[in-house]
Amino acid sequence: MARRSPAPPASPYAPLHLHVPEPPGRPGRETDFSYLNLSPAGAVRRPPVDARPADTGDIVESLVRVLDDDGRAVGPWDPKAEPALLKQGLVAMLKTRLFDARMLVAQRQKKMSFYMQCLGEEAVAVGQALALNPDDMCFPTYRQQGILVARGYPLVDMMCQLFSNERDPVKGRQLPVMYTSRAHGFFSISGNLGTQYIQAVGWAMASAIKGDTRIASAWVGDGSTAESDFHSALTFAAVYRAPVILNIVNNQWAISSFQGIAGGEAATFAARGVGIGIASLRVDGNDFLAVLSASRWAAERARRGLGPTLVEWTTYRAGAHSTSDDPSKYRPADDWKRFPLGDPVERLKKHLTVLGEWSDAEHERATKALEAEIAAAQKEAESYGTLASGHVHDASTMFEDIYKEMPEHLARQRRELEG
Amino acid sequence: MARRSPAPPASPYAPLHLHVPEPPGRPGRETDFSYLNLSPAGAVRRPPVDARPADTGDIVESLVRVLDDDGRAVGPWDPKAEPALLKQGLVAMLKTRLFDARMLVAQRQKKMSFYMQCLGEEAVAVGQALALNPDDMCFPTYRQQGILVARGYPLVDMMCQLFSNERDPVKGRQLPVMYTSRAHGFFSISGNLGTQYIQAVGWAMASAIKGDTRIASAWVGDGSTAESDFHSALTFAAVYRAPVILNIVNNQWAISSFQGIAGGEAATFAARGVGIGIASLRVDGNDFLAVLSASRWAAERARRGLGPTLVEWTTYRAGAHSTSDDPSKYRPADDWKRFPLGDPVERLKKHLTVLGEWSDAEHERATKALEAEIAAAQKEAESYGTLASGHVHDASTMFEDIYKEMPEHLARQRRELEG
Amino acid sequence: MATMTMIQALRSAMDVMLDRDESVVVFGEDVGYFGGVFRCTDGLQAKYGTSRVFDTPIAEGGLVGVGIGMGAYGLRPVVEVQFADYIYPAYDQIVSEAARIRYRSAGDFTAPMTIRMPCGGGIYGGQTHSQSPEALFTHVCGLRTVMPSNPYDAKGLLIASIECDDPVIFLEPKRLYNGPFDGHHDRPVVPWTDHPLAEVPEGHYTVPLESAAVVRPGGDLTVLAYGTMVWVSETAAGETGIDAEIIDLRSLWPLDLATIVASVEKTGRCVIVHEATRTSGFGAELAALVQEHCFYHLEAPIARVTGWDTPYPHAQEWAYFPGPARVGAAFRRAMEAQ
Amino acid sequence: MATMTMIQALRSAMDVMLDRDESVVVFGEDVGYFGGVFRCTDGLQAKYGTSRVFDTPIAEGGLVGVGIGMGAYGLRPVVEVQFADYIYPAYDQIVSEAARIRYRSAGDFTAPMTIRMPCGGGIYGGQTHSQSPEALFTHVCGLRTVMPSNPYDAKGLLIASIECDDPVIFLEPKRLYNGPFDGHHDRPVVPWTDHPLAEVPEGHYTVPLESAAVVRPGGDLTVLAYGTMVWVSETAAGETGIDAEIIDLRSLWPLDLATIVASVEKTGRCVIVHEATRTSGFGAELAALVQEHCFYHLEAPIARVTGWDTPYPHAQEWAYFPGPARVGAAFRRAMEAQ
Ligand SMILES: Cc1ncc(C[n+]2csc(CCOP(=O)(O)OP(=O)(O)O)c2C)c(N)n1
Ligand SMILES: Cc1ncc(C[n+]2csc(CCOP(=O)(O)OP(=O)(O)O)c2C)c(N)n1
Ligand SMILES: [Mg+2]
Ligand SMILES: [Mg+2]
Repeated sequence: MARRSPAPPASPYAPLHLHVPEPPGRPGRETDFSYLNLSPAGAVRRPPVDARPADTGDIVESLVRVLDDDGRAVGPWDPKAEPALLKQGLVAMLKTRLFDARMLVAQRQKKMSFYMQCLGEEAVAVGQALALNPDDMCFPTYRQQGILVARGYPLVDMMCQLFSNERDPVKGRQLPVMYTSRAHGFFSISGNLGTQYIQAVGWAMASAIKGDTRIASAWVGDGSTAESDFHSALTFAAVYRAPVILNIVNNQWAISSFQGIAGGEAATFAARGVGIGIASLRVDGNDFLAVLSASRWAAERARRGLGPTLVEWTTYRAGAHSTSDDPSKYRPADDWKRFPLGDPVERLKKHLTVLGEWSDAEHERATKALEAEIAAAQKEAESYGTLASGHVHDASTMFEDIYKEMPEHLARQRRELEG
Repeated sequence: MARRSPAPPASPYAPLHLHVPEPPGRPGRETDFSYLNLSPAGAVRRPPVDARPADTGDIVESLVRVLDDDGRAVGPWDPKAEPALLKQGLVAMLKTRLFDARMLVAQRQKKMSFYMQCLGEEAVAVGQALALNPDDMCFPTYRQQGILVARGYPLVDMMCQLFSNERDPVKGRQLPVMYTSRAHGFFSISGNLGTQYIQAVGWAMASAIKGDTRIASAWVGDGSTAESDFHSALTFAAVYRAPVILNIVNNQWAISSFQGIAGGEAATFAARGVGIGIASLRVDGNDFLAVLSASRWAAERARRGLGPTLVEWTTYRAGAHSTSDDPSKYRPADDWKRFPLGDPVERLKKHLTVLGEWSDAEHERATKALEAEIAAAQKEAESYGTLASGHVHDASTMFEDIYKEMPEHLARQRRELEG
Repeated sequence: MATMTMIQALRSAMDVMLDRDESVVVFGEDVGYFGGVFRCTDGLQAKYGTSRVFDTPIAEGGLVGVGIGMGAYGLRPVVEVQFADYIYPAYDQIVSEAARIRYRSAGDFTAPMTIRMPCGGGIYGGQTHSQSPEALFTHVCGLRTVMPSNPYDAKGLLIASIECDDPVIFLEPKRLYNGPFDGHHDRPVVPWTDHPLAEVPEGHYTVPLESAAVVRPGGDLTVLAYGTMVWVSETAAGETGIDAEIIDLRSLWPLDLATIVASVEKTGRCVIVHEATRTSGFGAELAALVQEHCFYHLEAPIARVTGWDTPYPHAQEWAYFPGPARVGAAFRRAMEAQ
Repeated sequence: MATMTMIQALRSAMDVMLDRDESVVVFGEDVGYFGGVFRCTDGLQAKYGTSRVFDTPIAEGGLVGVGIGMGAYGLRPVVEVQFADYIYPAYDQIVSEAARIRYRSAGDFTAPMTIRMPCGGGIYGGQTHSQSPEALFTHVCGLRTVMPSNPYDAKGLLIASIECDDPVIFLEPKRLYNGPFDGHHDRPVVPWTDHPLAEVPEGHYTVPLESAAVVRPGGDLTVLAYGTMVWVSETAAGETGIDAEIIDLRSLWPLDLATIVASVEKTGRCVIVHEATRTSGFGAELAALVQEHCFYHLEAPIARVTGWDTPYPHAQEWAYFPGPARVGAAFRRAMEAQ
């Protein structure tokens, strides 16, 4: 009894069909990574910081890279950073990774309800944090915990948020990983994708309105660029030349959907910026030196009143989307190992080793020390409770912070709850 | 008692400031139209219809034009159209203009509550209509009445909508100019800006899903490109290679705000398309031949399964935004006279005259005939009533068409109204 | 003191606040150079410069979104949405963000923003220039929703809203912009001139949020109304001769429930009047609250007189609008019930 | 007949309709290859191909917008929004477009689309994975809002929705996806297996829209509930021993008012239960309607047991959730009042 539609009218043209992008790899079928369209390290020019947006049109089609396969820094984007800064970056990346690993275990032990790691993407958040001033404001997604780590936000506070315990800075109101810290220039993470992108532009506009010198750093994932706030953000940033860095973390995946579904097949995400009059770069996000260097270029533009910069960071989501996800259902299991841009921690480690500033032994020592620090923090945090243990903020706190002052109807409802 | 904020912290950088785009002309100060960045007629190359989106990157920075100052068709975009078709276009444009003029008067006579003309922009709607098949679906804004006129929708029906009278096809529910006609491939106009753009993409996707050969034509103004549906439309069109023409009518103004406020200062609107992987053109919208030719190029791409095309039409809103607007408050009074791309009707008339296919006398005759036709239509339409005369659809019809079948609560409310 | 229309009163509120508080900024579509399609911001850009008063792209989600970011920075944005009917593209930023930022960050960040928008019908605006979406905001915890009915309240409530640290949805009944409106569309238009409620101080003052006004004391029944419907209810009271106690809610949510309860306990009858569509309109909440708090005092069912559950039509506008005849009939039915 | 979870029942409804009607298409974020984060569309792409079942960009406004355009073409799109909490970016397309296209074009164009979304809490989802936004849709004329509470209804209502020519908001209480839930979160999870309401025909059938179900007849008081709260209300009835007549509304709007009125006229008492925040929630409309239609039969104030007027918290989830204790207490208060 199927209803069949009538045949289309005769036409000299063949019937149309719907194109649905497919990833270049699926479980059981190895990914062909040639779509990434890589440039050799050092090959891409570095425009002057006062370049016109249209003059970055070639860069969005290539890939800014500094570290070559031998771990050497090459080309015009070499940030010529002090080894001390690079070591700081390496340690922050390592710390982020070890923290993630430990929290994943804690989640499996049901000490928290949920977790999201940033495995494989540590360089973008940490590298940019080290290129910014501490009072610049970041508007992150759930995958930039590296910013907090790099800026020295206490691990215990992070964990208290994760455990939703009595010292959770957001009082058990948000899912784990939804951090906030105004003091560390880290805007409250939203569960709704993309919303913070336009807010970052607003913060940057406010800074310009007030004649401040602070700038904003906005973050979004490849998948979330399809949301409408992405477009608002680019439009407002371009129109008012807002002092903001518009970061797109292209980790190739949005839960189960490949970046082609977000519109990465026909143009790079960086090209979106040029199309709306924003200077834009496409950068190897697993190359700490490239991240530092491109972030500095963008920050310098913003601070000199030259307007926004959009940066697409090419990286790879090495782990599951979240603890609720199972990526083996939709992509090859060994994808990350085959990802041509490798592991950001290993690459920076190699570079520092080549420079003679680091060694396996040093790495081992640092790892041990960080693990101990994290374990100690966890011990302390757990002493304030976990979701499982039920030591959480009192239920009555639920009625606070809805308004600045509690209106009568909420006071009444609180009494009703207390009963 | 003003609260002053503390001085920003010391910084090696100068204080930031907010850039707010200003139009290059204001009442009392002549517009400098050099910002339009015109190309000479015939100067811009015509890529093959299967060009890759990125290969149109140069065209969005120039301006496709066919008619030169002497009224001759030159260069690769010359559509080589039959004179009969051009005359059809000229008459449709003229008819649209005369219709607008007469309806403006009727509005001043309070026969309708509101009116919007398309003076100066007639070529884009009429030219595209003549490049499409009659069963292709248009998703217009309130300024594409030219499509209805070109497709032969009865003037009386248009007027009945305008007069909100007893034969108003939308039963008095919508403001004047909010036409609809599925039979003429003209989607119901929305009062909400931009919403139809993504719907057009959906219609085109449906056509592809069904293996049809019909395509969609989407319309939006320069100002409305800032709305989020514009971004959704470009994203979905690019991802699924939808058979759709994405038209942007850049008439330089959005009520009182100049196209720079919509983001036209740092990049052309056509560039948005290239940034997201859509083949894009920037075209003289007052050059009927260019409109016809570019529309055909875009339609051919769509019909051959090559995906969407975005076209920015450069034109000028010669009249007030609507009958509620007074443009002398925000732009020079003689702006249109000085607009370098002139008047589309005059330009096509000149071309046909140069070809020996038209003359002033012919023009005079056509004008008279059209005026008589419009007057007759108005007489008939007024015989069915006007808003002022109170001959409108019965109030009880208000409860119909909310749902396919009227639910109980609406039947109850209708009884309540009827008392 | 000066005589002001509602438009002038709103402009004066913004003027006062721009002058007093450097953190106040005003923006929206056409609000800068042109001064707004209803002229509410006329002259403010010339006075305070383009950094404090400016035009925005046509992107309601965008302008609310930047307002939230500015609030996080420490500014107090006052944004105009050209018509309430165009607020929906901003709905996500309002509901998911502005209303929740204080809560989800436990006070670390806030969004002290005022979102102004003309609402309501009566100007032949059709379905996209006539809506009253207040119920879509009163359901959202963390928001304040306010609607003035006269110039004095408009200025005082707008200043209170701008000074408030919570996000405020500020609805302006456009049919009242230039004069009170008794609900009889066929009678000559009356300007605000000489109306006592158009006597407005030039300087700073506030009308407190969460406070309703008893605009007509009476003993027969209680009328809950706001915006244009306050005037229509007064007309209906006059025309029916029923001694209605009319309460202008002014702040829809959070609400001055005490004033309502005291009145209904006195009169035992309650009629709710609003212009928005009925189902799940704010009148539903008012009816639920009144019967919860005054059940044993009620002598008649609480009645709602509202717009029909249809889009606001264009040609049939006055059949949709709950005018004095329908309101008066509801008064009479409420009095007859026992 | 087969035993199905709610997920399987929903999938079966889409399967049946994809098979019967070539104009049905299914899409949304992660619904294609992967089969949806809750697996509701698992296997459908493999069976019907990428032109009929596909992944979309993360753009809720976009996917509803293309759905409207497809509807105008003549398709019947069934779209999934990953969580009801993420519907707001699509709110403009739903309210200004889907709900009004038939009206504003006088039937020339329609939007026969079904928008599915998981709603409600109880899975520690926090403030952005727990919301119940039904009242934001019941206020919008032109929409139908539906919420099933068991696998049988889920399939029958979803088929009815897909076949319906009006746009339907189809809310799926995610806490019921894998089993009925008595409201006691500390007790072992119960699967749908062996539950009579999990007996679902494999083929085509419908549960009519606008029809409520009396899921527990009783004489003491009337309970109006939907979704998860139907189960919680049954628990409360059992635990209090009060002979409640529990009505599962199923179709929230348009509503089966007759069934409600008949019950309240019989019992004289009414308790309304929903998970959404209270103020301007759908319970307000129900309370307003019941007192309008049954005023003279009411022996006690109509009570509302709802989520508090706060965002859905994460750690304090069960203090927010209106569980059997709170519902039972409301039953008792309603019985005590006189
Ligand atoms: C508005 C909204 N829609 C959908 C979701 C559900 N969701 C959470 S994360 C995610 C994928 C995001 O992908 P991407 O932006 O690439 O970021 P990534 O996870 O890769 O870092 C989705 C669809 C959401 N949180 N908010
Ligand atoms: C969502 C929405 N926001 C605002 C408006 C009010 N408005 C109507 S037309 C208009 C200007 C549109 O300018 P543009 O897109 O350039 O089209 P044009 O009028 O120039 O043809 C505005 C702001 C609206 N109708 N809808
Ligand atoms: Mg991603
Ligand atoms: Mg325009």
